[in-house]
Formats: sequence, C-alpha cells, structure tokens
Amino acid sequence: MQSEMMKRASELLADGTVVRVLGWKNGEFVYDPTPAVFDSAEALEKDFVYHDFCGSNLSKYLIKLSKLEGKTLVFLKPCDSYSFNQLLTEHRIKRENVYIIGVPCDGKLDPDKVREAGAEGILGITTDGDTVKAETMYGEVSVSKKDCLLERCEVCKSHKVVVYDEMLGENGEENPESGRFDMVAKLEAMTPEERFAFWRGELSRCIRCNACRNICPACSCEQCVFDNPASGVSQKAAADSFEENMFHIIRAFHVAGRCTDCGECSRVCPQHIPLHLLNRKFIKDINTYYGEYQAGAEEGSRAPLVNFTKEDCEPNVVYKGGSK
Amino acid sequence: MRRIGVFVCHCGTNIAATVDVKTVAETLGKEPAVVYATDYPYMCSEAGQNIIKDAIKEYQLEGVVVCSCSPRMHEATFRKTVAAAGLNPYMLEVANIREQCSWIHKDIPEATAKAIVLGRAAIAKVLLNTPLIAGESPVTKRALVIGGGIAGIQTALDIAEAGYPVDIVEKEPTIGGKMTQIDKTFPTLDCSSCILTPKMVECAQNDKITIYSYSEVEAVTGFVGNFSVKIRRKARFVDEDKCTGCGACTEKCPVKNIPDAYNLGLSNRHAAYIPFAQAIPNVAVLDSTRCIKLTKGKCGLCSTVCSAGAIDYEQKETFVEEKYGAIVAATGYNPINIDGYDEFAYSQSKDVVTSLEFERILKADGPTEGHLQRLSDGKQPKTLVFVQCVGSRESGSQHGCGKEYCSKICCMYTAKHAMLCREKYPDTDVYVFYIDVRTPGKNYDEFYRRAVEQYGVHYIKGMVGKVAPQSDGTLDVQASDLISNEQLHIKADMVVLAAAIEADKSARPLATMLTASMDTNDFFTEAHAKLRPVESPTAGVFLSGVCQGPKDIPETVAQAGAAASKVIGLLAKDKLSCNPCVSHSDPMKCNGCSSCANVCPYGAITYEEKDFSRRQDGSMIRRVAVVNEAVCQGCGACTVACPSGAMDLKGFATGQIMAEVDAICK
Amino acid sequence: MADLKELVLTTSGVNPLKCMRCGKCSGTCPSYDAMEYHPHQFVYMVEKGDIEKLMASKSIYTCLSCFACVERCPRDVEPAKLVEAVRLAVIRQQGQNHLKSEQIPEMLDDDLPQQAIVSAFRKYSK
Amino acid sequence: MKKVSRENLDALFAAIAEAKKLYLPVADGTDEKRGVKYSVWTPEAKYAAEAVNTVRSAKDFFFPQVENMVNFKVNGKKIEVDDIRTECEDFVIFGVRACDAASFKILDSVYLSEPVDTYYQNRREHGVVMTMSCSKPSETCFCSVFGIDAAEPAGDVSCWLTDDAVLMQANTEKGEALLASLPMLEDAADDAAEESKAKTKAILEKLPLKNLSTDSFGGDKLMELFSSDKWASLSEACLGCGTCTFVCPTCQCYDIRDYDTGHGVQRFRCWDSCMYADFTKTAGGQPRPTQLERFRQRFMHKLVYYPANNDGVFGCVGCGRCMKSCPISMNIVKVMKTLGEGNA
Amino acid sequence: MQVNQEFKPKIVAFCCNWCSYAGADLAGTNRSNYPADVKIIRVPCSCRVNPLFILRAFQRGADGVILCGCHPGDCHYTTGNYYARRRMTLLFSMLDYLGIEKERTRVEWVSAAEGAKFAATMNEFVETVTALGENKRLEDLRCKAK
Repeated sequence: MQSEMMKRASELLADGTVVRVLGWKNGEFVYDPTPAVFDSAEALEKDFVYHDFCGSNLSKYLIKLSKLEGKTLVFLKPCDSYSFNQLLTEHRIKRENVYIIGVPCDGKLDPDKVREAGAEGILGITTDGDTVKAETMYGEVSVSKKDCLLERCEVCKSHKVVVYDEMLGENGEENPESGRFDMVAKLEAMTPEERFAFWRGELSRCIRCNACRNICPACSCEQCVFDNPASGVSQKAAADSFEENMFHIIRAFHVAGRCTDCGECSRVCPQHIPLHLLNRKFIKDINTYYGEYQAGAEEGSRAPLVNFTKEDCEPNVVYKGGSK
Repeated sequence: MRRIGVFVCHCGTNIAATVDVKTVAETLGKEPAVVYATDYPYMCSEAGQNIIKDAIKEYQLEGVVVCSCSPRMHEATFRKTVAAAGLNPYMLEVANIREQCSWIHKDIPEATAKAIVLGRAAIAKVLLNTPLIAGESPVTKRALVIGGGIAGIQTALDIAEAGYPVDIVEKEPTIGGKMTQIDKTFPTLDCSSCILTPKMVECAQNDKITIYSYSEVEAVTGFVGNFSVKIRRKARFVDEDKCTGCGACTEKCPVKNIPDAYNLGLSNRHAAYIPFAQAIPNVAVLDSTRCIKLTKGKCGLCSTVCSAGAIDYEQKETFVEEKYGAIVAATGYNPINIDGYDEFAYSQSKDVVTSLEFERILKADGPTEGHLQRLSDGKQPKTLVFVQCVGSRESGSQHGCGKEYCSKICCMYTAKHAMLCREKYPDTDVYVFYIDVRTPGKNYDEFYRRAVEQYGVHYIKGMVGKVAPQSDGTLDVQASDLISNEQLHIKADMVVLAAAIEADKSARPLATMLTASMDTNDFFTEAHAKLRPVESPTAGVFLSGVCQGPKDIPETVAQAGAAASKVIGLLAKDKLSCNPCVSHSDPMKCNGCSSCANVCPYGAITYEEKDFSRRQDGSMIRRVAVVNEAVCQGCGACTVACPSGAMDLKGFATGQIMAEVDAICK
Repeated sequence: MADLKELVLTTSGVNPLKCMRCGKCSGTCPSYDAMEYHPHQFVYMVEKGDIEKLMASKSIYTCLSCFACVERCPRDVEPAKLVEAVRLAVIRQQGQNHLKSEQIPEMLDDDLPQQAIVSAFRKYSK
Repeated sequence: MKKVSRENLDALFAAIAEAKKLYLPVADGTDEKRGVKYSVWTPEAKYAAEAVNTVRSAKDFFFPQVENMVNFKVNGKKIEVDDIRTECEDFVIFGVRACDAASFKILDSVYLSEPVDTYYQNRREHGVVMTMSCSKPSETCFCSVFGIDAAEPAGDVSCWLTDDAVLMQANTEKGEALLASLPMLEDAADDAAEESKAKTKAILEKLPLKNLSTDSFGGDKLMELFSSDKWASLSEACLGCGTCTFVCPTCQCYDIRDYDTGHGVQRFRCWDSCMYADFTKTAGGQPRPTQLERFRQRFMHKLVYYPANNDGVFGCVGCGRCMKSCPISMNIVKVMKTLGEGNA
Repeated sequence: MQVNQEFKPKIVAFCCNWCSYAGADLAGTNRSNYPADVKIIRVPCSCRVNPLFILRAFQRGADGVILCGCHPGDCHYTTGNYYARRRMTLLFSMLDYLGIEKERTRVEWVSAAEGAKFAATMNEFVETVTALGENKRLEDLRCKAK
C-alpha cells in the first residue's frame, strides 16, 4: 500500500493537481511515525511511510492546510474520513483545496499493547499476517495482531471511507455490529456508586496535558473555553477533583453530536484514561433518544444538539432509564 | 471596582412584613462594591425614585440594585429612573424579594437571609453589566385581527376608526362568529342579529378594513412592529368579486343533505351555500368535499345557473403575505362536546339539546323558524328543564372534557332562555337546575330576578343526576332539591344543557406561531392579569374576546375596544426601540461552524469571511458569524450551541449568570 | 370527634373540601328515598365532623355502593367511599378484638382467599 | 554499603514508613498496562522493581502540578492575607531512576538559586531520595547521552538490585541518617554491587540511542539553531498540547493563578507548558504567537538556553518519557537528529 | 442514606423569563409556600442555560439545580426549550453515568399560569435533594471551606 500511495502522490504532485501531500513520516522506531507534509517526490521517497502504526487522524491538520494556496493531497483512513466530513459540515475545511485519497484500513496497532505483551526495549516490529513480531533488546516477542489493536480498531464502527476523490484498494463496509457500546452498557448497568468509583479512579489520573483535546478533530476551536479567562471556566490544571470532572464532562459535551468516535483521545492519553467511554455515552444516548446518528457519515447533516423534534423525550427519561 | 447603590423597598408591608428590610440594606451595604444602601416604603413611588436619583448623583453610583417586586413589574420603571439620573438604563438590576421571597416565606429570619442572597446575586450581576443602547426598528402601520366574530369585528372597526388599515382573517366563509347564531341578547333582550349585522356591514364597507374570509393564518415571523404573516385563502370555488350573492346556485345545487353548521347540524344545506342571509361577504361557497363536480367531475349545475359567471371549479387556494405592526388574537370559543355525558342522554334523545342549539330553535332563521318545538316530533314542549354547569366547574376526570373554570355566560343566557319560553309560551313549565346563580354585571341580577319573580321560572338548587328518555317520548329528569332535601323526578318534554365553553381549537397552533403563551385551558395568557389584560406577554400581540377567557358580549366588546386602543397606541409610533439584550459574536473566537445559525429561530445570524492576518501566519481568512441585532430577539440559544464561547448575550452574559450562580451558592 | 373524622378521611382517601355542593350525587342516587342522610349531606357532615350522627344512622346501610355518585361527581369527591369508611368506623367502634393473629393458622384452608383474611383483619381486629 | 535481603524488603519499607511517609513506584491501579506511578507505601503495595520508569516523573514531589501559595479573604470591604505555608512533613522516595535523580539537580539550579523558591525548598529539604539502578532500560532511554550513568544513580541513597538482595549506599548526611535508623540493614562489602552495575552497563551498551550526539547543541549554538529553517517542518505536526512538558522531569515552568472560591481567593501555581498558546501571555499579547515559536522554545531551552546558563549542562536527562507519550510522536530525539544532520 | 435534620440544601433554579419566572411570580402572588432554599436566576429562555452554569452551581456548593422553561411548543422564542430539552437530557444522562445522583438535576416545564405547579415542583425538588443530603460527588472543596 505504501508504495502505491507514494506513486499516486508523486503523480499528483508532478501533474500539478496538488502542491503538497499530507501523510506520515517515518519515525525513530517503527511505531512512532509523525504526521508530516511533503512537497516533493524526493521528500516522499525519503520519509513517507504507511503501516500499521499510522494511527493518527490527519483530518484536523486540514483546517489550516486547506486555507493555504494550492491543493493538499491527504490520505484518509475510514475513521479519518468521518472526521473530515464533520469538519466540512462545520465549514472548517475548504473542500476545493483538498484532494482525498481514501485508503482502506484493517486496524492500527497500539505500541503500548505490544509493550504490554512483554516487549520492552523494542528495536523493531514486523507484522506477518495475524502475527506481530517485536524484536527487542531482551529478545524476540510474538503477539497476535488482534491483541495489539488500538481500542477503537477492536470495535471498528466502519471500514468505509465516506469521502474521497479516489480510492486506493477496495473500500470497506460499515460495521453496525461493532459492539462499541458494550462497555458503556456495562457501566450503565453498574450502581451509581460503582460508576462514581470507576470514573473517579480514571479521571483522577488526568494530568490535564490536553492531549485528548488537542488531538481531537472536533475540538478545533479557535480558542478553547478552558483557555479563555473570560469563559469563567478556564483552567490550566485541575486544582480540584471537581475540575477533573468538569474538564472531561464539558469536553465531551462540547463534542457531543459532533464526535465521530475516531478514538484519538483515548489513543493519545498518556494516562490511558478511557475517554472514548464518555464520548460513546453521548453517542449511545443520542442514538437511543433521537435516532441513530453518526457524525461525519454525511456532509451537511445536522448535529443532534442543534436539532430537535417536537416529540423528543423529556429529560426525565434519564430518571426512568435502565441504569440504577 | 464599580460603585454600586442598593435600594431596598418595603412595598408597604408586602415585603417588610416578612423581610427585615433594614437588615437587608445594612448587610448589603457591607458588600465590597456597595457605597450606598438604603430602604424605603415604596421605591416605585416618586419619592422613592427620587431617592435613587439623588443617590446616583451624590455617590457617583455606576450601578444600581433595587430589591423590590418582580422585575417583570417595575424593571422598566427603575430603568427610566436611573436613566433620568444620567446612568445607562441597563446598569440596573432588580432583586425580586417580593414575589420570590416575602410572599412565599413566613419565617422572618429565613426570608431576610434569602433576600440578602438575592440582593448579592443582583450586585454580582450588575458589577458585570455593560451599558447598552437600544437600537430602533420601524413600525408597519397595519394591524391584523385573527378571528371575525364580534371581538374581531369591534377591534377592527376601532382600529380603522383611528385611520390605520386593518385586516381580518376569518376561517369561516363569513364573518360574524357565534353572535350570528344567537337569538336575543341579555340583559336587554334585543335581537342579536339586529345589533351585529350593521357592524358586519360596516366592516365590509370601511375602506381601511380588508376581510380575508374563508382564510387561515399559515405562518407568522418577525416581531413587534414588524410581523410578517402568511395567510392561506382557501379555495371557495366562487369568484368573490363576481358573485352577487343572489343564491341561485344554492337553490339549484342537487346535493342537499349536508348538516348545516350554522344550525349546528339541526338542519341541512346544499353543497353550494351561503352560510346565512346576512353573511359578509355575501358570497357563495362550494363545499369541496361534497360538490359532485369537484368530487366526481360531473354536474356543473351551479355554473350554468350563475348569471354572474362567478363559479370557478378550477380555483386554487392562494397565499397572501402581508406585513403588520400588531396582531390581535380574537379566535373565540365553542361549546364543548358533551357526547360523553351519558347521564343527560344527549346522544340518545333529540329532545336533549345544548343551549346554543336552543338558540337556533328560538331564532327565526333556525331549523324551526323560531317556533319552540321538540326536534323529535315537532310538538311544542310543555315542560322544559334547563341544566346548568354541564362540563363547567369540573375537576373530575369522568367525562374527559369537563372544564375546571366557570363558563361565566351560562347563568345569564339560561335565565334569558327561560324567560323567553315563558313569555312566548305562557303555558310552559320551566325548571332551571343550578349549583349557584352567578350574575355579576350591570342589571344582571335584576334580569335573573325577573325570570323568577315576573316569569315564574322554577329555580331549583341542585344538579340533575340523570335524564332518562321514557317510552312515551318524555324525559325523566332526576335531581335532588338541596333546599327541600328531596329527590325530584320531573317529566320533561325538553332538556336544555348549558354546555361549558372552551377556547377554539385553532388558538393553540396560532399561539405557537405567535409565540404567545397560553394557560392550561388553551386560553391566551395576558401580560399581566390585572394591569395588562388585553396584551399577550409577546410584544405586539393583543387579545380580544373569549380567546383570553370566558366573557359575554358587552365584556367582549369592551375588551375588543381596549385591544384596539393598545394597537392604535403602538401603530401611532414611528419607531420602536429594540431590545438591546441581543447576541453578539467575538470574531476572534468564532469558528464559523454554523451551530449558532442552526439553532437561531429568527435567522438573525449570517457569516462573513474575515481577514485575521497575523505576524508569520500570512493571510488568514476565516468564516465568522455576524448577528443582525435588529432581528435577534435575545433568546440565547446560540450562546449555548457555540462550542467556543464566541457567542454571548448582552444583558444575560455568561459571566453575569455565573456571577449570580456564585453569589447564590456562596 | 376530630379523630373519628380523621379516621374516615384516611380510610376513605376522600377530600370533602373538594365538594362544591352541587348535589349531583343526590340527584343521581338510586336509594335516595331510603336514606335519612343523602349523599351530599353525607359529604357535608363528614366535612363538619358530624361522624357520630352518621354512624348511628341507618343511611349507611341503605347505600347500595353502586358508585353512581362517584361516577357522576363533577369534582371527584367520591361520596360512596365516605359511606364505606363510616361503615368501617362503626365496625371498629364495636371494640372487641374479634380476631387475633394466633387464630389465623387454624382457620386457613386452601379455598380461603388471601384477600378475605386481610379484610377480615381490617374489620375485626383492633 | 548496606544490604537487605529481598524477602526483608517489605519489612524495610515498613520501618521507613513508620517514621516518614514513603513513596515508591507501584502499578497504577490493578491494570498493569496503565503504567507505574509513585504511590504512598502500604503493606499491600507491590514495588514495581522492573518497570523502567513511572509515567509521571518524580518532580511532582518537589514541584507538584498544583500548589496553593497564599489565600486572601474578603471581609466586608477589607482583604486579609492568609499565609498558609507550613513545614512540610518528612518523606522518602524510593526507587527513583538515575535520570529523575539527575533532574532534581536541574530543578535545584532553578529553584534553589537566588531568589530561592521557598515552597520548593521546603519540600526538597524534607525529602530523602533513594535511587535505584536500572535493570531493564527501554529503547527510549538515552540518559547516557547527557552523562548520566543508570548504573550509578545519584540521590541521598543509591540502591542496586541483585538476585537476592537490595544493596544501599548512602551519599549524603540525610541518606546516612536514614540508613542508620533502619536496624534490619546488614553490612555489605563495598564492591557488592559491582555485578549488578556490570549487568546494567552491558545493557546500556545495547541501547539504540546511545550514540545520539549533543555536539550540535549548547549555549554557543544559539543564533544558528534559533534561525534554522528546520523548525518549520519539525513543528508542523505539533498539536500544542502539554503532554511532553507534563511528563518531563525537568520542565519547570509554572503559571500563578487566582481562584475565587466565593469566600476568598486561593492563589495557586500550576504547571504551565511552553507549548500552550497562552504561555506567558501578557496584556501585550503572546511573545511566541505561533506553534513553531513555542515548539522551538521548548527545545532551545533544553538544548541551548539552559546549558548557556548552567555550565554546559543540558536541560534534558534522557528519560524518554516524551517519546512514549507524544500524541504525534515528535520528540527531543527527532529534534536533535534533524537539527544535528549535516552539523555533526 | 442518613438524613440530616439540620441540612438545608442549596437549590439553584434557572427560570425562563416568559413562562417559569412569571410562574414563580404567580406562586408568590398566590402566596404558595416553598422553601427559601430555592433561589431563582432569571434567564431569557431555557435555551440560554449552558451546561456550564449547572456544573458551576454544583462547584459553588449547590446541592440541586433545576431548570424551568415554557412547555414544549409554548416557547416565547418558538424553539428554545426544544434545544434545552436535548441539552439537559444528555447532560443529566452524563452526570448519572459518572455516578452523580441524577435526582440532583431536573427540568420542569412551568407556564406563566402554573404558579401552583411551580411551588409544588419546588417543594418536591427540595424534599428530594434534602433526602439525598449534601452534594459530595460533584463538589469543589475549595468553595466549601469557610
């Protein structure tokens, strides 16, 4: 796939369709590629990579890049394409300045999970079918690929690239039976005390590094309310357990109905807080109360929180709701 | 820090009896920003307002907090007060320590403590208030009256009299409303049509008045002074301009078995019809659901007999869009459906009728041509029983259609009916079963006493329990006489039920379109129950007649005139000052995501490309929201939809509300 | 007696203050003529606390419990429930504990409905 | 040198914890994958001896993320100042790695030089640092590049792990005093740790980043590095989050904020990050308006400004935390290699 | 749960200007009692209430927060309460999900004519929150210290 991508990118650069390419650049170790902009075939040749660790979502970078002169070529994986559509809906990206090549994806790997499997001191990783082999300073470790997938890939909602100018390889299908709400349902089934304990345990580890916010394609505000002293809620650090909760509740609320469930927040959290469980709760509630809605599935769709029907359920549905 | 003055009102004893006003003033006086605090028996009085004005000057106050009654009552008063002293009127906050404190609490320390907290919240808010300047919007000098009954007619006539154009929208083919169906009016017993018809004609002839009959309001947008209304003119298949009202079509029309609504279904009409002889406009209508030509494509008889060539089978409904400065709701009422009252045998016997049906029986153009007859056999009834309060004053759920309120008009019209029976047919026995006889009104009790004393109507205190049709065609009326403490059985020939009245069904959707509030009974809510009884809380929307609550003809006419005078007062202005508490967007923070525009009910938000070129970033052009302040009504939906907090609402800014929250929770 | 009134109000669950004295209950009552106190009077007497008079009256046994008054009352007052409550008060007034819980087991047999035991307890024990 | 058998390690912890609060690396939660954190020792706590490092660095002990400094109370129209400083209680941190121990020196040079930061000083004076030699370094480790020896960790007490014992060597008076208070310690030969050290050194030799060069950096390289055109491509993917700075043991910037509690004001300081758009923002605006400048600031500080003011000592200890936690996998190693290309 | 007899909850009620605030005024006009623990904040419309305000109230020591607006369909601004309804449904669901007592938050539609309903709602809400006791799960200790 990588060579095909480079080939198409070089062609498009050469024929002047695009002036730059947004992709992933080879890292220090195999598992740490960085999103990067390439402006020549030579640059692509030197550093461009696409492999199982290219998990990062490139859509958010297009807010800026699409405002530059000339078209930008971007490679979008299925989940990235949902984010792209959502940003289009919100008028954040100039579509005419972007050329999209859709790339299929069968799941990206989580380096922390490879480590967890006993691979400390990783020198190199190769994937062979369903097996991931890590060569380490302390010997070789083999793991099954499905045990090392990013959480979002374990419960992938869709293998379908929803917006593209051209597709490399076969486009996939949506996966409504992903089971991505199972953990949310499990939490809902707990007592409030258990849920409280669960979330306190998780959120108290937050170091407010803002990685979740800054990686999030939906959190692309010009100025975040948490950075705005005039908002009345600005915080640089959670000085109190309340503020730990506050930040995550408000962040989840601000992206509610707009979050495409790309899972980047959980991928980047240095403390491994399952932040996707907050976003998915909102998605699940929206699906239950207001009908199935997948942000980014369709450009121009109206987000549930800026929409209504006269027959919407009353807020007391929460009191009647299943969880006790 | 701003210099704040606090003024605590006693409201006589209304506040001072449960709130220790001295302590409130003293405690609030210690708040960091407060440089002056005092109390006074009536802050809203001239002397009270002078205290505020003087203090503003003497202490160079930059913000004023008045702890008094609800801001809905006197906020405007005090805004004028501070403005008179040179402060911006929006540098004022009112702490509601009467309706929301002294009147609901009994314990003095508790109420005092709460008043202090409410005062603190107001201080916290006023510290963040910004001077606001109201913009202006022009007033369209045209009024719309919705409903063409006596309420709408009178309102329209009065507005037109003042020289302003006014449109009446009436859903029926003619104006006139319920009053056209009534025989005589109490307490003078003059003929309803005789006093109404001239007013209807006047409407038709007044060149300031346009009647949109057989029409309904489809959509309302805009706001006070600037409403835009879409009116749907239903197809009547008769050209209004050509039709002479000769009635040839109605006579020749072969479909003649349609229940006549004017006679409440007690007689039939043709598919081509004019509702009644004095209809305005006097124009025929084709009943599109029954006309053979319109349903089956055959017939066409009416067209052939119409010498004016007015019949137009191809007519389509049309829409009129018009701008108005003010709108009057005059949608009126209907008797409730009493099919559910099995005990009164209404559905079983033709001789059990409602009072409005009885009006039709008594009236000369009714099904019996004014002769008192039983509808079952055409015989003149000898014994009549009137039952009051059918469906009124009910809290029970048995019938599902009862109303908790008193319908107000039934006592009087029942007395009228009883009296008319006895007058025209002295050989009848008339019984009225009542719970209470309510006759407040000029000459009303005298009228009722005449029914008893002069006409010998039997008034019996006690509700009828059961009406049972007998095999001999009579009706067994079973009731208890609460005074003599016995159960009665009256063999009646006719029973008349005083059905409760309810707001017309069209009122609820209209209220939604007008964004006017309604009470639980679907009567329009007035802006103030006592002081603003003909205005809706929605600016520019006024109320006339029964749509606001049950009332009789004189009251309706009085209210119609009052509503008209309010409309005239509004239309007399060239410009209205706009609410300055509107949204505004900070372009530096705006993402241009359209969330705000999606939730704006007024379409007040548009977007523009703005250049934010900064050092090193090069050209940076971003899409940002712009609020049209004349269109924005200040609901604040956009402020919450905005993810970045770029959108804020003047007068109810995020910071202000949070400051209030902080002060309250302190 | 205030607590008698209290007892009648609690056992019946009726609020006589809702009555607007229209007399429809009496107008509809099929055993009106057999009664010393008629349904509307009944409601009023309970409101006044005249329970003892009612308890002494045969009226409470001439009520057929047909519930026509309950059905027809425009204000949901439910006079028949008051009658039943007064009847119950009479039974309770009879004082003795006619039924003790120890006696229950030997009275039990498969055909005896549970409800009968419960209502027997309500009526016959103190 | 002292020693304690591995079976007796828990008893040793118990003895330390009796007098002072003891912190040591344990698994974060029940789930090992969440990494290791410093936690107060309890009899149930299991010392995570293998884990190379905690997710958060040990700087928290002396420079906590949030620290209340002073309170103000509004009383009517007067403001009262409430000095809330108290003497810090004694504590011991066990299991600090060489890199983190080295970071304390860097923090000291900032906070203990005039004017002394008394909040930091208070904590520093009451803390005893017991370091532990590394037994299983990670591929992201590059402390040796900055002259740190993972086999010879600094601290008040240095420790080494052998198959059956933990060896301890006091380096300071504080360390001496602590060891002297622990009766279960046995004497050990001075060279008892040599085998453990040799093992560590052998692994360090295999580290992939051991040859990372610092030649292109230092106080004298200011102008040429500052104006390098490579910053643009290095910083283009940076999201401007603060993850690298918050997991970094040497990042020491903070912001001072006031929090109005409704009853008064709490003035606190909290970590700040030069990656943030509002870092050092003043009424006049941001001195570093774009992410490029902010990104450059962080690495210039560690590689140029700091050594310029501190006798050539770099502001990085090579712990590798930022390499594991950066959301887009940009880090100081990539920066050093890119800037060093063609220069070394 | 232990109920402290002395415990007086702090209740913040956000009321829309057109219906619920007027309803609260009517409750006053009718002299309908409800506890002084309820303090009302006037907002133009229920849709002006940001979830942030609700969290802010809890942070500052509120034990319960209630939002009152016009009945759906009766919004002075036509549609404001429909948005408020969705926002609050999701917010309350999230608070519940985090294990925070759901009974501490409520939305009630109170029209300008429903003074009695306003008082009854407040009485019931205060009772519910009093039974729950002090808000511990969503508190900011800094704001509680005296």
